[in-house]
This record gives sequence, structure tokens and C-alpha cells, in this order.
Amino acid sequence: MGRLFDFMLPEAKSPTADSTDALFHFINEVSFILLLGITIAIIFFAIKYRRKSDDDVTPVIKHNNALEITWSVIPLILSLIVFAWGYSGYLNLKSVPDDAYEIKVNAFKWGWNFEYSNGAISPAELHVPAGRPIKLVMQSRDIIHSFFVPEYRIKQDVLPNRYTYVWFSANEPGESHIFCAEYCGTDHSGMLAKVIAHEPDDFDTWLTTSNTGASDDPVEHGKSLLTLNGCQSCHSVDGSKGIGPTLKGIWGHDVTLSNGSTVTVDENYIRESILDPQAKIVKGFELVPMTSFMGILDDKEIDSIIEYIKTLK
Amino acid sequence: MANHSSAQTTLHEHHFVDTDHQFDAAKLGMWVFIVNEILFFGGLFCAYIIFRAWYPDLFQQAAYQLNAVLGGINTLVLIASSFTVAMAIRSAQTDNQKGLRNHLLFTIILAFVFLIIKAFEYNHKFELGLFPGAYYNPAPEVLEHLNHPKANIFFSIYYMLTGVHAIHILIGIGLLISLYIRAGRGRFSSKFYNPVEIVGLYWHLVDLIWIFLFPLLYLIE
Amino acid sequence: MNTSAHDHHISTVKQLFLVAMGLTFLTFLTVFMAKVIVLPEPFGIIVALTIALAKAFLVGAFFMNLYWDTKFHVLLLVGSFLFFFLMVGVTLLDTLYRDDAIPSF
Amino acid sequence: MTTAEATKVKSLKVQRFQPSDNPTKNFLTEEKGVWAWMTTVDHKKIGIMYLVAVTFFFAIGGFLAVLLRTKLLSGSSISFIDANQYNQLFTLHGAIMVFFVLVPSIPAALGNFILPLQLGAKDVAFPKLNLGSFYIYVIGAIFTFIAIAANGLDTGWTFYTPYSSESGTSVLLVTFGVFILGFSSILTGTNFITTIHKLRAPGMTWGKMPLNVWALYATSIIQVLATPVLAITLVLLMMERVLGIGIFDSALGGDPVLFQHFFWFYSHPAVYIMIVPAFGIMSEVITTFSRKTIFGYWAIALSSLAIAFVGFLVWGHHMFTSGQSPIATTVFSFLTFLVGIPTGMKILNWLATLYKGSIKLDTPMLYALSFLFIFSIGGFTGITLGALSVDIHVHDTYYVVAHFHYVMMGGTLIALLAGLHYWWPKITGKMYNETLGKIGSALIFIGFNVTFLPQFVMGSQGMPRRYYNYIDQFAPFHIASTIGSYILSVGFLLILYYLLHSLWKGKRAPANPWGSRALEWQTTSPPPLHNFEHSPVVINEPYDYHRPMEEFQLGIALDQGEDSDHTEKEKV
Ligand code: HEA
Ligand code: HEA
Ligand code: HEC
Ligand code: CUA
Ligand SMILES: [Cu+2]
Repeated sequence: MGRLFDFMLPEAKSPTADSTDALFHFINEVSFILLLGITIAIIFFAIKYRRKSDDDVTPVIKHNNALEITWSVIPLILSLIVFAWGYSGYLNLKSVPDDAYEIKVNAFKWGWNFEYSNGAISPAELHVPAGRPIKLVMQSRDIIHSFFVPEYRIKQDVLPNRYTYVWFSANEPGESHIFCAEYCGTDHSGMLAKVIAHEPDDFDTWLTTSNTGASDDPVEHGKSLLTLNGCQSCHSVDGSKGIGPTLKGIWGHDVTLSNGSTVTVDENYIRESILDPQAKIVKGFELVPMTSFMGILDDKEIDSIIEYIKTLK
Repeated sequence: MANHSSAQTTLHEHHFVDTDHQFDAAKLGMWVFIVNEILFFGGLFCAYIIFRAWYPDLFQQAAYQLNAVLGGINTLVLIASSFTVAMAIRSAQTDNQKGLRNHLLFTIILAFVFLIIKAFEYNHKFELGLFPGAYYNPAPEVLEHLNHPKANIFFSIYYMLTGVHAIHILIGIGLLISLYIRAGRGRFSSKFYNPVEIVGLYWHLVDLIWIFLFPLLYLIE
Repeated sequence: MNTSAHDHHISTVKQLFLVAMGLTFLTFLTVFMAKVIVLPEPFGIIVALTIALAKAFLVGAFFMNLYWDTKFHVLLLVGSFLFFFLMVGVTLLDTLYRDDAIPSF
Repeated sequence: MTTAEATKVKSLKVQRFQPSDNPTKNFLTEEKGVWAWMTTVDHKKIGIMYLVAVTFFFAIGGFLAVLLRTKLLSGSSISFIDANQYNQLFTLHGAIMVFFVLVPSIPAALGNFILPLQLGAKDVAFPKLNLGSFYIYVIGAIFTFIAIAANGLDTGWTFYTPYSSESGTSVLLVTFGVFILGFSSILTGTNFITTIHKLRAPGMTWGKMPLNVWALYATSIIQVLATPVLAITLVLLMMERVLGIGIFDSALGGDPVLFQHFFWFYSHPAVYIMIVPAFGIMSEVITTFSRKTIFGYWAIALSSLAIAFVGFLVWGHHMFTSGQSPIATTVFSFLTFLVGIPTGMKILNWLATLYKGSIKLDTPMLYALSFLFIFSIGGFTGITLGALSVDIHVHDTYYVVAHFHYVMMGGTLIALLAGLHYWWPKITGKMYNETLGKIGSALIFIGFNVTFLPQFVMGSQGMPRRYYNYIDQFAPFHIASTIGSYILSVGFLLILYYLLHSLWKGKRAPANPWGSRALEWQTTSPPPLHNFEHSPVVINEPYDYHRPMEEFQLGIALDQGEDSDHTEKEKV
């Protein structure tokens, strides 16, 4: 649109962004004018009224009601405008259209996955049909995260004890960044994902062909569970040390715990490590605690994970 | 409050005009401090109100576990102690040294009575496994009346409110004992009783807070 | 600031005793109202808090001498109570009106 | 003798006392030695000890900031610090700057020194308590440093639960340290309120108090009302970790958003604890260097109280995206804008004070003028943040980081520098090198804007805060910002150098180098142990620059019987 502060905002890709941007520009332009006025006044006064001699006498001007009322009322009016404008934009952001397509968002340290009505789960990529309102129903597994897409001008914290909602609609097919905007520990800055907006038809094809996570082979199933649940943001499967110990080659071996004792990695130990990670803490990994997956992974899934870990030699 | 010790010699410090001026200042200081205490407890009461508004049934069920008789007795004990403190101030104002010492002593004894009763209450709760938050582990007989997923939070709030209050009682006992010792040395008189008055204010505040705690925690039906 | 500190009020024993009796009476009253005449909510809590405020008034005015003290100290006490209510009130604006109350789990 | 009952005194024997430019004795020469300093109850020495401590912590906080900025030169994770260390860096930087530097800086360091002088008192109301507050501050600091040495802290300065209930770092010790620190702040506030009520010099009515005193008064009120809530919040957080009380921990059935309410209930007012005293300094410096009566005395005095009051009701503007109810969000947004009005009045009143003044651009004044510019930007961007729909977009991005550096560093810290340069001659009795002072202020001004202007841009482009890594798109802004922080470091080192240099090599400062009318300049530099040789008497308003200096140099004659030529009878 060619406004003065255009360079500050990323491209707008959702219809709700327009009101936000217009307000942003309005505040910036008004502020800019006021600031210019203040700055010019300072410089002008500093030069015009610089001290000429040490016994300059200055006039006594104690107040001026007209002036004072003006400069209280004008800012008041301006801020009321800004309030009302911001409020209407906010209402837009809060009122989800009835025909919105619902997707469930799971946030965890440090990743996202997205669940669709047909059971498909896609990690780190949010696929949506363009041109249709999307409602995200979000929950966190551990602590507070925040779902932020700059190009859609939306942001909403994702809480562990409640569902929160946010909606948007992609104007056109394309990709946008998703950031986690609430500080959540070590890999907060790595908690990225992408929104991928498809043409509606392409979206349907994607949905039907995508992986639902279920698989008959326990090893395969375990492997995909590791990706979907973000285990790999802490555990490598190639032997390198991450935030948590690597899972490669631990099966059947002894590990030293923080209290100095050792245990052998077997089914029960892995099970306990997943459901109650604080019960036995591996030496050297005391600083960042692992989240419990109690209530998130069921017995069958844990069994699959164990099968997969067995294969990591 | 910081300026009592020099009292023996001149009764007031150099930056004040006279003792009255200094008393006034000390009293104002104490009142400002009371404001701060009220907001300190205010935070806890705020948590109480919010959780009570969320889970009214929880508070009804859980209050059953609290012993209203012991709570009531403790209320009376604190009222009595407030009375004795007020009497102590009066004694100082009227140069009644013996009365001053006795009333301070009564107050201290009543404060201990309060704490002992509180200890019995706590002990009973511990036996039933009514610990705060994560350690909440109720005995089976508790579950008959109290079966709420957030019961642990109620007890967290209960222990925080009564615990922080009990700490204030402890601090009060310390202050009262130091007054008692100084009173024994005859430091206070109708000319200089400011410290007694100030500690008295503090003690009344502790009473005041309990006045609200009692119905809010013990008397929910 | 003219503080009337120069004539410190000295309460009589009778005054103090009456106040203590009043407080005792109110304590029994509040227990009676809560345990014997059980009023339906929200009246129960309203009665309980009214009695508590009356007790607070007695303690503040006569034990803490505010009745005879400078107005500024009264302002401090009353002000801090009002302030507390403001804080709670505004917080309740959030906690009571969350569109999606806490899910049960 | 000093008295609050001044109004009762109908007439006093007053006499003109011109302060000597070459005092033989002063508070620095009178009680000497380490022990005397450590046990002093003199508000001036305590103020200086605070100043030294605050400077020390500022250097640490600043050093951490420069380290952090150096890491952000590149957005990759291959770096001299890893992600966990980075998280500790910004946490400690923020916590130190807020709790150890900015909250105590103006009130406890400069305020302690100046407040009794400006009131014409010999000391604060409770001098021992004052020393106590200082030690409480030191103990809090020691706790925090033990914590850092033990395990660090990585929760952000906001300690949000449930992250802080489970983080493996020393949350407990640090919260305890900050809790202790809170008491220092509360006690200082209590002390100041009492002092202002009870220890004003004869003739010093509320309407004749310097605006700096009004600002400190408003600040103290906020300290007394808000800090206890922080204290109880921290107690709950500590109990969360010790006893698992779970009020804020969702894993135990609590509500994490409630913690945010509790935290911001203190921390929003806390930002006014930081900025309101800065406003006080501005009023002093601007009038002195334009030799002119303040424009709108009552507007400035009372708007501090208005800011203090409204400032208590806006805390939820930090929680627009937190899942707080839409009603609360709307109310908070509305109230947020109301704070802008009294603040704006102040800015414009100062501008109007410049009009037709006799302006001298000495170092303190340069800082004051850059304050006007920088703080306005900070304030306007605060309005942007208060606007609901826009804040949804910029919340928790570098836009917020830039906003609060503009107000905290560009506002408070620059005002602190203005005040420090302004009162330096009074505090130390020495003049610093004016040329270096001007160069320093220019470096700070330039360095500051280079550091933080780019952050507005990258923030609104979508760069989240507290990020160890970033995507390439943001690299140019980060690099510019880091370069700016280097310029800032040079500026601060220069200031440090010439101020220290002046202590040993500086020229002797006269009693009143700036020709100010304020009371603190009517005593010697540095002041005597008990501040004034003769209790001052106030008959004029504090900024009556059109009246001759003599009328401001009045004191109560000690020997009332003796009739000297200069003795006059004054109606008070
Ligand atoms: C000294 C500290 C200080 C000060 C003074 C301010 C002042 C203001 N702040 Fe700021 N703020 C912080 C420190 C401060 N802030 C900090 C530390 C944070 C982040 C904390 C964290 O998350 O870590 C923050 C964050 C913050 C947020 C939350 C952002 C987010 O996280 O999403 C908001 C939102 O409303 C906000 C608003 C304001 C407003 C409206 C003012 C107002 O008081 C400004 C008023 C001033 C003016 C408006 C300028 C002068 C006025 C005129 C010249 C008249 C004309 C005026 C108009 C037309 C309106 N601030
Ligand atoms: C008073 C407040 C204050 C001040 C002055 C500063 C000053 C600076 N701050 Fe800070 N900052 C905060 C308060 C402050 N900050 C807060 C509250 C946060 C939020 C933390 C959080 O998210 O939890 C933050 C966060 C923050 C971030 C965001 C980190 C992130 O989100 O990832 C950044 C990044 O650029 C930054 C940079 C800087 C820089 C470059 C300075 C520079 O201005 C520093 C300049 C100072 C120096 C260079 C020191 C100079 C002194 C000397 C050189 C003297 C040497 C003396 C001896 C050796 C004796 N700060
Ligand atoms: C927040 C980072 C994090 C995530 C996410 C995480 N872990 Fe862990 N994990 C750790 C840490 C740290 C340890 C070591 C401390 C301990 O034993 O609790 C650990 C320990 C373990 C162990 C014991 C390893 C050993 O060497 O003894 C197993 C098994 C394990 N995790 C499995 C998993 C599985 C399966 C998942 C995903 C469903 C997962 N973890 C997700 C951090 C994490
Ligand atoms: Cu998740 Cu930050
Ligand atoms: Cu704020």
C-alpha cells in the first residue's frame, strides 16, 4: 500500500491481518508526527533560548489552562480511537466463523504436531486448505508454549490445563513460519514449524494419503511415535548426546543414575523412564527434566517404542 | 522502629524536634508497614477467593475436615491477647509498671496457647494425610466427606494462610518478649511507651487477619 | 500536617473490656450463624463477612486507637482494604469469565 | 530545628546563610574508615553505598547483555555459548537489571542522598532502618550470586510457571534472594513516606516540595502497595518447589495463568517504580538548566500519583495472549491507554518549561533532552502494545524488547545518568570533565538508538524474543543491534573513566555550580554530616528562578537573642 512504515511488517496472508496492519500504521504515523513535533520543539527551543548571559531573567509562566486541556484531551481522543480499533480487530480474531475447519494442535517441548479429523497426524507441518477458515484447538503436553504465525498476525498461548483456540484463513496457497513465542526452555528457539496452505483439492489428496501413525509392525510404529511425540528433540538415535541421553545402544546395558547406583535397561526401566521420568535420573542429565508421558502414551504404544529401542544397536 | 535504643539518653534522635515528633513518625511508619502486611496477606486471600469461586463445592467439602471448635477457641484466645496488649499499652501510659509486665506476660502466654492449639490441629491433619499439594494423601475416612480432584489445592491454601499467619505470631512473640525484658528494666513510662504501642499495633493486625481467616476457612457449610 | 499526637488517647479499662466482650459475642454469633442457622449461599458468606468486618471495625477503631487517631492512618487502613478489593475484583474479571472453564481431569 | 509543625510557627528568626564554596568539614571527611561507612546511619553515605552497588550490578548486567548480543551476531547454534547458557544469560541480565539495578537505582541511591536534603531534613525518618534496608539488599544479592554459582537460572526474569516449577536451575535460591530484596524496597518506601510526611523543613508545605520529592513520594506508595504482592507470589513459588503446593502448577491441579496475574500485579507497577523517580529528576534538571519556573507544577506533581494509581490496574496487558478472558483483556487494554495521558502531560509540561527559558546544554541537560526523545518513542510504542489486535501480533517479539529498553534504559537509565551528572558535584564535591561528559552522552544516545531501533523492525517482522537461534531473514537487524551495543559499551566505559578520574583529579566543585534554587544546593558541596549548618527555612516555591538567590539561602538563626545585620523577620 506504500505506507510510511510498510517496511516493518511481513506480508499479510490472512484476512484478519488487514485491520491489525491498518491500526499498526495508524499508531505509527500519529506517533511519528507527535514525535517529530516534540523533537523539533526541543531543538528549536534549545537554539532559540540558549543561555546568553549568566544573569538571564526568565518569565514566570506557571500554567495555561487552555493549553493543558488541549494536550490532555487530544491524546485522550486519540487513545480512545486506538482502543476501539484494537478492540474491533480483537473481536475478529476471537470470533471463529462457524464453518471453520477444525484441527487439533499438540505442543510439547520442543515441537508441534497437528491432528486431523481422520486421525492423521503430521509433525512440524500444518497443512491447511487455502481460502477456508481454520480453527485450531490447542493443548500443551507439558508447559506453556505459544502458537505464533507472523504472516497471519495471530498468536495464542498453548496451555497445559486448558484448550485454547485460534483461527485464521490462508488467502493463498503458500508456506509460512510458525514460531513458539512463549519461552519454554532449552530449545525454545528450535520449536519451529510451517503452515503449508494447499489448494483445497490438493489438501484433500494430502489428507487421504498422509500417515495416521498407526502401523502393524511394532518397530515401525515405535519409530513414528518417537517422531510424533518429539522424543527426538531430546534423544538422538545415532549415539550423539542431546538434552537427554541417546537411545542408541542402551538396551541391555547398564546406566549410572544421579544417585550413583546403576540399573540395567530393560522393559520395566524404559516404561518407568517414560511414565515417571523423575523416578530414576540418568547421571549428567539432572538440569533439564523429561516430561512424563503418563496419559499420553498407552501400554501398546510403549511396547512399540521398546521394540524400536531394541533395534537401535 | 529503628530508633528506640537511643531512647535512654535523650529519648529522641537528633533529626526529630522532640519525642512527640519521633513518636508520630514511628507510628506513621508502622501504619505504612501495616498497609504492606495487608497486601501481603491480600495475595493469599486473592488465591483463596479465586479458587473458591472456581470450586465452591470443594471448599464446602474440605471445610468439614477443619475443626471449627479449635478454630473458635483460637479466635477467642487471640481476642483475649489483643485485649491484654491494649491493657499493656494502657498500663504504660499510666505508669503502671507491674500492670505492663503482667499484661505483656499474659499476651505472650496466650500467643503460645494459640500456637499449641494450632500444632494440635496440624498434627491431626498430618495423621489423616492431609498434606499440601503434591504430598496430599488422604486417609480413607477423609474420602467419605471429601472427594474432589482439587482437594490438594484447598489444603495448600489452608496451610499457606494459616502458616504465614503462624509465622507472624512467632515474630510477634519475639517482639513481645523483647518488650517484656525491656519493661522489666523499667524502660517504659508514660513519657516513653512508643515501642509498646507499635508492637501493640502489629499484634492487633495479626488478630485482625485471623478474624477474617476464621469464618473463611472453618465456617463454610 | 497537623497531627494531634500531643494528646494521646488513653482508653479506660472499661472501654477495652467492652470491646473484648463485643468481639467475643460476635465470634459466638458468627459460629451460631454458620453452624446452627445454616443460611443458603451466598447469604452464609455475606453474613460471615459482615460480622468479620464488624469485628475488624472494633479492633481497628478501639484497640488500634484509630477512633482517636489522625484521619491519615484511617485512610491507610481503609485504603489498603479497598486496594485489595480492587486487585481481587480485576483478577476475577479473568478467572470468572474464561470462555472455556477448566476441563475436568 | 527541623519540624513538621512548621505551620504552627508564626514567625521565626531567620538569617541568610551563604554556603561556603570551600567547606573545611563535610560528611566525607567527618566519619572515616571502612567501619564507619559500614555502620553509618547517614543517609548520604548509605546512598553512596547503594550507588556503588547499583553500578557494580549494572556493569555485570551490561556485560551479560554484551555477551548475549555477541552470540546473536550469528543465528546458528554453533557458537561459544550453548542454548542453555544463552537462556541463563538473558534471564540473569533481565533479573539483575530489573531487581538489582533499576528498582533501587534512583530511589535508593540518588533518592536517599537527595531526599532529606531537598526537604531540609537532617536525615530520613528511620536512619537505622535505612542502613538495614541496604544490608537486606546486599544479602539478597549474595543469595542470588550463590544461586548463579550453583546452578544458574533459566526461567526468564518473569519466572513463569509451570516452567519455573520444574526447571532444574536454582529457582529456589534466586526467588529467595529476590524475596529478601523486596523487603529492602518496602522498607525504603516506608521510610520515605514517613520522612516526607514528618520531616519537612519549616515553611516546606506540600505545594513547595520539589517535584523530585513528589515523584519519590508516588514511587514509595507504589513500592509499599505492590512489593508485598511480589513477596507473597515468590513465597508461593518457593513453596511450589519445596512442598509442591501446586497452586500455579497445572500438573498438580493449579492454574499457571494465575501466576501471571500475581507476577504482573507487582511487575507492572514496578515499571512505574522505575520510571516515576526518573520523572522527578527530569523536573529538577530541566528547570535548573533553563533557569525557569516549572510549567504546570501541580499537573506534574499529581500526575505522578495518577500514574501510580492507574498503573495498578493495567497489569493484564502483559497477558493478552495468555488465555485470559476476553472481558479482562478488554478492560486492561482500555485502562492501559489511560496511563498515557498523565505521562504525556508531563512530557509536554517539560517542553513548555523550555519555552523562553535560558537554556544551557551542559551534560545533565543533554541527557534530559535525550530522555524526552527516547522516552517518547518508548511510550508511543507502549501504546502500540496496548492496542489489542496489534499486541496479539507483536507480543513476545523483539518489538516488546525494544519497547522496554526504550523506556527502561532510554528512560530511567538516561534519567539516572542525568541525575548522576547533575548531583555529582554535590555528592563528591568534584567537577567532572565537561567535554568528555558531552562526548559520553552523544555516544550513549547514538549507541542506544543503533542497538534498539532495529529491534522494533525485526520484532514486528516476527522475530520472537528469548531466541537463541534465528532464521536468516533477521540477521541484518541483529548485527546492527550488536554493533550498537558495542558503541554503548564504549560510552559507558568513557563515563566510568571520567567520573572516577574526577574523584582524584577533578576541580573542586562550588556549592552551587548550576545556579539552582533547590535546597540541596544551599548547603556546601559535599554537605556537612548533618546536611545543613542551620535548619533551612523555605519561603518561595522551589522553582522561583525569578527571585534572587538570597531568598533561598535562609536558615533559622541559632542564637535568637543576638541581632546581626542580616537578620530579618520573615512571615512563614
Ligand atoms: C520503565 C518501564 C516501563 C514504562 C514506563 C512503560 C510504559 C508503558 N508500557 Fe511497557 N513494558 C515494560 C516497561 C515499561 N513500560 C517492560 C519491562 C515490559 C515487558 C516485560 C516483559 O515481558 O519482560 C513492558 C511491556 C509492555 C506491554 C506488554 C507487551 C507484551 O508483552 O505484549 C504493554 C502493553 O500494553 C506495555 C504498555 C506500556 C504503556 C502503554 C506505557 C505507558 O506508560 C507509556 C506512556 C507514555 C507515552 C504515551 C508517551 C508520552 C505521551 C505523549 C507525548 C502524549 C501523547 C500521547 C498519546 C497520543 C497517547 N508495556
Ligand atoms: C534496566 C534494564 C535494562 C537495561 C539497562 C538493559 C540493557 C541492555 N540490554 Fe536488556 N533486558 C532487560 C533489561 C535491561 N536491559 C530485561 C528486563 C530483559 C528481558 C529478560 C527476559 O527476557 O527475561 C532484557 C533482555 C534483553 C535482550 C533480549 C534477549 C532475548 O530475548 O533473547 C537483549 C538483546 O539484545 C538485550 C540487550 C541489552 C543491551 C545490549 C543492553 C545495553 O544497553 C547494555 C549496556 C551496558 C553495558 C555495555 C555495560 C557498561 C558498563 C561498563 C562497561 C562498566 C564496566 C565496569 C566495570 C568493569 C567495573 N536485553
Ligand atoms: C524435554 C526433553 C525430553 C523429551 C521430550 C523426552 N525425553 Fe526422555 N529423557 C530426557 C532426559 C533429560 C533424560 C535423562 C534423565 C532421566 O532419566 O529422567 C531422559 C531419559 C529417558 C530414558 C532413559 C534413558 C537412559 O539412557 O537411561 C528413556 C528410555 C527415555 N527418556 C525415553 C523417552 C521417550 C520414549 C520419549 C518420547 C515419548 C522421551 N524420552 C522424550 C529428556 C527428554
Ligand atoms: Cu515452546 Cu517456546
Ligand atoms: Cu506493563
